Amino acid sequence: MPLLSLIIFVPWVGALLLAALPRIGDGAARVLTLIASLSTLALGLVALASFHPAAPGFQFVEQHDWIRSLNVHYHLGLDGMSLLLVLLTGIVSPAALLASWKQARSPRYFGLLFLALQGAALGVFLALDFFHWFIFWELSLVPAFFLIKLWGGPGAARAAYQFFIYTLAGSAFMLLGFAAIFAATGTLDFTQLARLAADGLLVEKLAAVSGFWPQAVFLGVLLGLAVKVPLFPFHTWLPPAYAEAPVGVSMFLTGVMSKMGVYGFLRILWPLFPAHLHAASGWLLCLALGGVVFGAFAAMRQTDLKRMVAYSSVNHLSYCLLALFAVSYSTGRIGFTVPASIAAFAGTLLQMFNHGLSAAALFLCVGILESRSGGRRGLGDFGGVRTAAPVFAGLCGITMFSSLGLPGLNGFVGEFLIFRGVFGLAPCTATIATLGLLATALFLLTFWQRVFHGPRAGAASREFRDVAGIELVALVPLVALMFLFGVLPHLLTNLFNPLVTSWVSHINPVVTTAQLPLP
Amino acid sequence: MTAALILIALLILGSTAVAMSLRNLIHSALLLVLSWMGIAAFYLWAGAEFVAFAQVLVYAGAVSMIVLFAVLLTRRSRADLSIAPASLRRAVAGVLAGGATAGVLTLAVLRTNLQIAPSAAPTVTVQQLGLELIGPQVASVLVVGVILTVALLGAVVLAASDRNDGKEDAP
Amino acid sequence: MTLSVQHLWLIPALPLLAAAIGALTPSGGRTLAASAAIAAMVAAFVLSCCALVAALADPTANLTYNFTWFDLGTGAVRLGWLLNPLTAFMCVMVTFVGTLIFVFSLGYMHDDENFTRFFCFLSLFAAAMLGIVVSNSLLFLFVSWELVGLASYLLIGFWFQKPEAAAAAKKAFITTRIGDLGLLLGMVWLYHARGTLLFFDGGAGVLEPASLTALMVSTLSCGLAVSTAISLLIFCGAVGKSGQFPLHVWLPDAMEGPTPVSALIHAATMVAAGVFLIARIYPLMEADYHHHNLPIHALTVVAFIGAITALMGALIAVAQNDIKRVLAFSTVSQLGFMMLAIGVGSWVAAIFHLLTHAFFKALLFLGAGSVIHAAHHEQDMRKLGGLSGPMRVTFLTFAVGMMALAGVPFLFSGFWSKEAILHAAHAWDVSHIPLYFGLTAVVLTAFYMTRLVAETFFGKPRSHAAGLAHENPAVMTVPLVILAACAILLSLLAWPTPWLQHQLDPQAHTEPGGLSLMMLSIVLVALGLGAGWALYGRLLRTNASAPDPLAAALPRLHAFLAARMMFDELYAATFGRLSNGLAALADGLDRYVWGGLVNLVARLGQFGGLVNREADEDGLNAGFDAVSRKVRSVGQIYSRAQTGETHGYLRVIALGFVVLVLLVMLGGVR
Amino acid sequence: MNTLQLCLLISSALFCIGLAGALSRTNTILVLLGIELMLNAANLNFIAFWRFNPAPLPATGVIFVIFAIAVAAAEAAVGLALVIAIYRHQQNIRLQDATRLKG
Repeated sequence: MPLLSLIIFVPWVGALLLAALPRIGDGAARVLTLIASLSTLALGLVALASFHPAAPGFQFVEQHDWIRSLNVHYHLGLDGMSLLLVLLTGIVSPAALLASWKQARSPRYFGLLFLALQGAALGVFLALDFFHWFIFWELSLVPAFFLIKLWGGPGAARAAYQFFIYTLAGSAFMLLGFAAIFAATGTLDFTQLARLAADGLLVEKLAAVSGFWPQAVFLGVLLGLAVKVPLFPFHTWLPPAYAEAPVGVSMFLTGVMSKMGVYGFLRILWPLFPAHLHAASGWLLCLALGGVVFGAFAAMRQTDLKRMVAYSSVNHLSYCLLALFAVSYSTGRIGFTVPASIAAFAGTLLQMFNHGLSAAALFLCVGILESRSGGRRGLGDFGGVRTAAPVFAGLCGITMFSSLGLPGLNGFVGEFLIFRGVFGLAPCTATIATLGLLATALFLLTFWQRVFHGPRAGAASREFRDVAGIELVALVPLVALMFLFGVLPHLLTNLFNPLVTSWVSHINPVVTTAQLPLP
Repeated sequence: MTAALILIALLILGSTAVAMSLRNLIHSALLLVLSWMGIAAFYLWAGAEFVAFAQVLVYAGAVSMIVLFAVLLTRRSRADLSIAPASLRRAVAGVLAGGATAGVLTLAVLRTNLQIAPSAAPTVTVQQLGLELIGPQVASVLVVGVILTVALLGAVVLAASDRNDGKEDAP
Repeated sequence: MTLSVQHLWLIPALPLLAAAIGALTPSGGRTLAASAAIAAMVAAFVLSCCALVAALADPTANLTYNFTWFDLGTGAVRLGWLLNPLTAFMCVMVTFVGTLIFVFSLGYMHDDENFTRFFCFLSLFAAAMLGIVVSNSLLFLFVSWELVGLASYLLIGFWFQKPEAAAAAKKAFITTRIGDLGLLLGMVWLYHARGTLLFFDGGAGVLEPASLTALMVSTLSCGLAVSTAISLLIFCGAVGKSGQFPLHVWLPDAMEGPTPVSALIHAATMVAAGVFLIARIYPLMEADYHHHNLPIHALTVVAFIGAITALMGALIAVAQNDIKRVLAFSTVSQLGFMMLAIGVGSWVAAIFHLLTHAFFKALLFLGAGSVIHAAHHEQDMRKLGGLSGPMRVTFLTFAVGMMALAGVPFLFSGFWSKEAILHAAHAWDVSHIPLYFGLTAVVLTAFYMTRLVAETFFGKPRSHAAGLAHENPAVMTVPLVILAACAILLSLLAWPTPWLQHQLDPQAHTEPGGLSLMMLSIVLVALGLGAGWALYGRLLRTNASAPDPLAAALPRLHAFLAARMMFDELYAATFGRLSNGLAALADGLDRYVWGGLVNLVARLGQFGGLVNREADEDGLNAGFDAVSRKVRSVGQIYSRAQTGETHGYLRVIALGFVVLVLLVMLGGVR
Repeated sequence: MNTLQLCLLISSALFCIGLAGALSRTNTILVLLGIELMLNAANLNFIAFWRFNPAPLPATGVIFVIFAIAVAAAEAAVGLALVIAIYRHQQNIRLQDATRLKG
């Protein structure tokens, strides 16, 4: 059974069905969308059941000739990292749909675009050939653009254009980079390219064309991924896009799409250009640190709750990059140790997953607030919500503390491992990065205090419904998973332990001894 | 061998030339059927039986029927069937162009040193053809199938009578 | 009956279970939530006693049970439980005091609409604290540590409708988190250096000799031993949690929570955690002590921070009017004493003081709560007064607590634990400054406690609420009586034989406490008591607005102390402004610099388009227009050939073909 | 002159007859038939070359002719449908009258 193809294409089939049924009722369209979206979780669990973490390489591989003249294969594969992200998509997408359940305006088109987006994201996580990887990567932009523009808030059009153009510009550089790689090596398969890179042949072949090419290609790919993650200071598209998007789309954007960039870093940039990454990692480390610190402090300053959560996303994702760059930075230097690198990578993967859960849930909470206040979501538009809606306050509080990295909830383990790794590899960086932790606590607690505590004010001074029904169905599983993965992180770590170990064992110190200066 | 070829050639060329110059459209069409049969005979002579049968089926059978239908559908009276050849100028110009082309082609054929196979005619069985068609040529077969379908649909759409056509297209 | 170390997790698990029950109980299920919480605490107390029996069977042994939490790469992250006398004594104290506070809360919170949630949070608080105590891993300790922070946040902000309570909760969380960041870094460093965070692991733990030697031997570029650096970082956590200078600012504000919470925070759980942590990792703190080439020793820092805190807390307490705030600053001061004790090398004295302090501080807070409850939430002691009559039990028990805290000799436990600390400080060979600070604090403690009792209980009621006060029901007074009894009986642990000392640390040499020092401290206590009585007992204020005699004598100093030495203002002016500035900077960078850059690029693109258009219109297009007009006219000529006549086309094609073939044949174009 | 050349000459003649017919007649149907004849002439060439090729590829010419016949049939169908459409439009099928598409 072509499991991975099913995972990717079932949402698209759902989208096609919706497209083919123009007279479908609103309710039926919603249910159909939800079922198609839930398929990812179901199939992801099937993959989980027969997944062997200890087996090396990719599993459930599907490889077929596609365009023989271009040496393009239809190549799908799944390893621990992909599985983690597929499961995350499976969890976040239905929750996002449920969050947008009350979406009044044409749920059929909404569902159609959403499913297209979901399938594209899954394709990015499973594709192993740049050709269709890039197709999926770009295809994910189109539905996201329309979802933001058509269903978003008042500033949505501008935000959507900014999002689209910015990320498209980034990926254009990446495309050029890969065109160069193809011209030099004749293949676009990630595994083959990684093997070439491990033997040092990739850079050699690129350099054979022109001495400037390896650097240019590296920078192009880096730029494309950095915009997507986003790496500070390429993040300015993110806050408006996340803030203006409808709540479900914000959840998907932050929960799944922001992982695509980190995934790209781990799947493409790092395996293909270890030496260049190493050479640039000093600067990149500073940028990631900037994201950690500035992201958190900028969030402190926001009065729009969604923008605040969006900045917290910048902060949290920068931790992932911080860990990766720290490993890259220290390879071949004195500070390098295997356990620290393993911890850094494991922390990155955990953080990717956990941030997906927490940030999506946080957006959901803000969305619920927004729905109660008639679309307003300023820090000053609320007060004393905890009195009015205690259950909601409790669930939102758990989400908030999870995002803040409280032990016992999911966020902690990842952040601890990242700090443990980064401290072992680049101690000063880790020390400065704790500022980010502090600022995160500051702005989240400020949010909590202003919105939930104090006397009832603003929107909460009128009638204010507690969470119920669909909202509860969307929020409670996320919260339950926060507890689950906070207490039992081995459910996740067992999936990628061998993978992470092999990554670290394949770090080739010889590659990094050649100090390649950036142009 | 050659004699048979010359006979076939005479049949083809003669019937065609007459068909092209007759006034009566029905007669022309019927003579063309004869010409197509002659071509089929040529195929048989050359050893391509399958093509010969296809020629008979498609041209002598199908195309001729369509032609006849078209002729019958596009006339208003019996007089329409006989069509005078166009102006002499046009006819002369046409024959001149055809003759020039013929001269050029004949020259080209005669001046080119063409080697021919000493051996007997290559044989190709229908089975071989079928294997070839669904094997290496399957994509082309599919494309041709699509073309035929589209052509059929297009023909139906074009020919389907629509009462409002005249009004809409009126300038 | 004993409790084996494998089952030690039951002690924190029971309150945690009760917390879960409380969380899931609807607000109507008061009885269920409260009974679950109290039953869990009682059960945990019984288990703790069993654990104590097990631990005392061999006081030198560190019984451990370690297990894998999750695999990481090829290794594993391991946690564990540790049972030794320190654990056991702490468990017993926390569960015992906790139980009494829980019972007291039954009465105190009786009218609160969020009764069930209160017990849920209390149980969580106790569970987290017990988690700290039983942990054999710094990681699990940290986990529980943060949960303590969470529980304190929830409880301090329990009356979250009050903006002050919400702000105080946030302040407590943030301030302690600043310290926790140090702890996190220290922990991460320790993990990195040793590859494990288990305290005891059959020779491989971080508190065992091999590890200590390794940590002590390696030094940083600045000359500091790694162990010193790690110790100091971990100490940051304790500074935050235990309200040490300079992170003590959250503790007085934490009074915004309900009084039983204050009792729990100040006596048994939160602030004790910091002292406990330092006592737990004492071998690590002490590792650099005998290494003389180092610029600084971790314990020295601890001792001075403790001494400063002890003196500062006592000084500020003198000028506070809120009954709970006085007690809060006295807690700060006493915690300073404990840190001082650890710093001068006697963690046993610190733990002894921690235990006795837990009892009498719980007693004092609950007594204050009793007063506040009776006086309809009037906390300003200038408006109280004359409560000794109507509130007999509260008064007597409170007096016991006050004398224990002030260190009235012989009968009260506080005296013995404080003596132990002073003796240790006296024996410290580095400096005597901590001793002098401590002695000053002793005088001040006796002074402000006398003032507190005198103003609250003596004289006439100075407000309507105080006049209506009457004794509380038994559910609130019985815990007071029990705690008062304990505050006295705990003296037996130290006298006539230093039993506790032997149990905790059998190898420790017991200092033959100089009699002169004991006499000195007795004199000082008497001095404090006398001064307090002279200023506040004899000249009882007659109404609430009468000026404070001390304020009249030293107005500026008093105002400074009353404003809590302006720490809040200082922090607001420095760190607060710094972080706001950083936030504004980050936001501004985003909005104007990065966003501006992006917009600039976009504008440049637009501008390019504009320039292009203009240039096109005037320059290029004019030429193009001319050319294209030409082309158009030529095209019109040529288009005449496009007659639409099919024959014509066909003819041209045929002739073209002929010409082409002729060209090829005749011209020899190949 | 060998047999192959003879065949080519025959097909050339057929082609030219078709061409002359298509050029000189005004009836659209006859023009179409002329074009069909030209196609047939091309087919004759295919078969001839296939038949007399010194190193014949198996069935290539035959396959080509089969496809050509298929396409020619499609063309005939569409062409005659067009004729009918034109007729309906301008009430005759004189080719020189159908010049509405001129540029």
